[in-house]
Amino acid sequence: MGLSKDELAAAVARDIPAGAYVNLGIGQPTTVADNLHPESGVVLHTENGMLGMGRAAVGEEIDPDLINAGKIAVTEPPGAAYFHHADSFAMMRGGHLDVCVLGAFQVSARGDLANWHTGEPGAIPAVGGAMDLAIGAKQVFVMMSLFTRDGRPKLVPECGYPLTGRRCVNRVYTECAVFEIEADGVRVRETYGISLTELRDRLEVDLS
Amino acid sequence: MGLSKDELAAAVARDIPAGAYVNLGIGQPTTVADNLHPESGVVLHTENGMLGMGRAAVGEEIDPDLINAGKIAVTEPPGAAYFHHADSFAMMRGGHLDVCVLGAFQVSARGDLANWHTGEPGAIPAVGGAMDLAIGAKQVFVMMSLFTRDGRPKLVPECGYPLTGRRCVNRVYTECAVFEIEADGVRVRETYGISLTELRDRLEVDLS
Amino acid sequence: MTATEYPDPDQAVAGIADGATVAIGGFGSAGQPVELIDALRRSGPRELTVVSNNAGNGDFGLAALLAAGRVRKVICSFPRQSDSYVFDELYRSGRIELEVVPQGNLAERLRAAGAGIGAFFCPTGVGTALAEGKEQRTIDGRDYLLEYPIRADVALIKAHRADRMGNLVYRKTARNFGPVMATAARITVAQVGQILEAGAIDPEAVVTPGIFVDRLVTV
Amino acid sequence: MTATEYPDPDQAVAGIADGATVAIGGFGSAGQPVELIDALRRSGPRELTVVSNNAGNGDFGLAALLAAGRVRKVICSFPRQSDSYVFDELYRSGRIELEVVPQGNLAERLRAAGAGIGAFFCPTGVGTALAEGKEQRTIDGRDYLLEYPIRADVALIKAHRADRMGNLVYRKTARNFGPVMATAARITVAQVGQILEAGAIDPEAVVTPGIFVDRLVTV
Repeated sequence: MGLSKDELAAAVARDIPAGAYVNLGIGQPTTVADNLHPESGVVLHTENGMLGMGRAAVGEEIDPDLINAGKIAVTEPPGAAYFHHADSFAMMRGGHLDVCVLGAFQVSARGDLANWHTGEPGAIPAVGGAMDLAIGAKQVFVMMSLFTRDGRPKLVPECGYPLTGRRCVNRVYTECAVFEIEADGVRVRETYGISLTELRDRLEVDLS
Repeated sequence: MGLSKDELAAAVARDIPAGAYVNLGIGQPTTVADNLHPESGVVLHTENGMLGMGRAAVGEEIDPDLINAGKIAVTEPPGAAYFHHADSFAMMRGGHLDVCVLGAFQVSARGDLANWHTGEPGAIPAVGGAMDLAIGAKQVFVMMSLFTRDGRPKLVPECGYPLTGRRCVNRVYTECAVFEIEADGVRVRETYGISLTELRDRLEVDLS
Repeated sequence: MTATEYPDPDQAVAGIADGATVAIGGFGSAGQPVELIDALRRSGPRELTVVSNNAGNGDFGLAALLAAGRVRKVICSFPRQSDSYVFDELYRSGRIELEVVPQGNLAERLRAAGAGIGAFFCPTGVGTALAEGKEQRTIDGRDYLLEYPIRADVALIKAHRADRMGNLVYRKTARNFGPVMATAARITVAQVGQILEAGAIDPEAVVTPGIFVDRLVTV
Repeated sequence: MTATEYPDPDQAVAGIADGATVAIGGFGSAGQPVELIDALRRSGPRELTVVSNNAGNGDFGLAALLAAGRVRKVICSFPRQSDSYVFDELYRSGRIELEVVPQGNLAERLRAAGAGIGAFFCPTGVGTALAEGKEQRTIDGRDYLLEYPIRADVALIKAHRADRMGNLVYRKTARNFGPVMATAARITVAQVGQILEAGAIDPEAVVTPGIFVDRLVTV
């Protein structure tokens, strides 16, 4: 019961419109790329200065000057474009990306996002492009497990972790369900191997 | 007595340091270019998006896509670079040009510049890049006749025409004299066929 | 969404509504998308606000659009030119509104719109008539005016070549306002000399990435 | 003034004073001007403030500069990486100061410094811990924070090639912060693979015009 990580990536990929410009965050969101069909014409943005980013590079393709935001070597398909960091973030912050897919520690019922900092005293703060991504894209999709390892929900009434952005998440993909964050509350779009009643039992968020 | 227009252009050109980045305003300042020796390595900026601008184009060199700020066809010498308008004005406004040479209706003793608008009721206002040029360059040189056709001075205690920029002019080149606008007043650097006493008689500005 | 190719300028400019704000590229004639402007004139929307560096030359392109009575207001830096007689006549007879913006502010305000900047403090125009009504602030000892973004509903621009991804390169100083206007508009229409296969433009030399281009037409 | 060519990195970085703010290009290792950083470390200035996206990888380049105790403060977006052990150790032991800046703000604040912008309203970080102490304003219904320029005394960057005019081109995603840092510094030092004759770089493809480059060195 519930979706595997691969199935979750495929579910996100299915919802990305043909021809969309998309930024996939570091970590799990990166796996969405493997589920995008080339004929969909989806164009990937990487905030370190490239549009039309290709797949992970292998063997002799690896070029230390050609990496993604996670510092993984990638390839350059035909039709790519390079630009500097200010232009890249202007592109993002100016609202030109259609979709951005991010991981999260927590998402609130209002669409607040917490994904940059655990807030623990010893942790070294590092925000990278997370706050820019959160507020920039036309639609922000979050991809996460619905519960922590010790069973606490990550879709919450109020985020306990430090925020990355306020009211910025449009949709949350989890192994149990897809949630739409709407102006008047959270709507469950689909469930996977769990009933709505059971979801309501396990979350402290009103669901419709 | 006094400098001819050609001599004035040559006087300005002599004061432009070797290797400087320079913007020459529309009209009379353009003639400074003809007095710059190629070996000086002075690089011309035109605000419509080019560094390393060449001389006026002639005959078959004329290309409607290659013009200067005065919309005159120019040439592209080796080592030129093109950029868009926001980058071009960022370059100017960010203080990267060493010298800008502008024409003027009036300059005040404090270095205020009036060169964009006569303020007459019928006149159609048109500012172009004048206000950006006035505040951007490290040094702003003005090149003008010292008197209007009816004999009124153009170096004045206070500008009567609408301002282009406040306290932005560093030096004024005229057919009669070169004036340095300094923090504590106007200093006459050179005179041409006129005595300092005579200049003091004809101007209402304190001169040292 | 990736750029769509249109068979002719008329179809490429279809759907521009009355009252729209239209950014039009070009510095004088260089980079002016004449065929798109002509198509816009034929397609008939009225009460347009035009954002462009100049207000038309001679009686073609932008000047012809003004002459056809389609433009309510022009936002530009330099309307008055030796051959701007169409604009001059409309302005003097009170039939067109004019907002004069310093050229650098025009470019930077368009960039701000494209870059998600809400407003910015800029040194141009402090102490001049164009500062009237603007918020002024001293930062680190220098005076600045607060300037706001200029957003356009549509941008009409001219580039040299495109590829099928919508990536654009320009030609010499005809580049001018095209790249910033492309970022500032909801819909950017680019007329180009040629549309090439993806990969035919060097990724290092792309000036406007395809993300900023919605409609492409070869003229 | 046009760029000067230097025979080696040590001479290219000469004269950087104690306490200087040094912008260092690169995103991780891509575009990091390792030879210039090594020369800076050998030349000995102390109490530096480093502006860079990261805080060093492994024990080379920026990490080695930190390890040598030359840096008082790092302004960056992402110090913590899998191999940022030099920084981590300095930070945890309180021997280095850290200012975390969202990556887009880092880029835009450097650009603002280069473009003469006094400050700008930006949507990033509203409602977060990084908004603390910042001026907030609602413009057209959206909330923004006021961000100030980051000016550098010196920028150390890496480009692919230069021409003798100082025009630069970069290579793939190694471009990253180089072009904006070049505009934000009083003195920009660029290490390049090759310095070509004027005219050898296509004027349409220049990324950093020579006006932003003061010193050039081939490594």
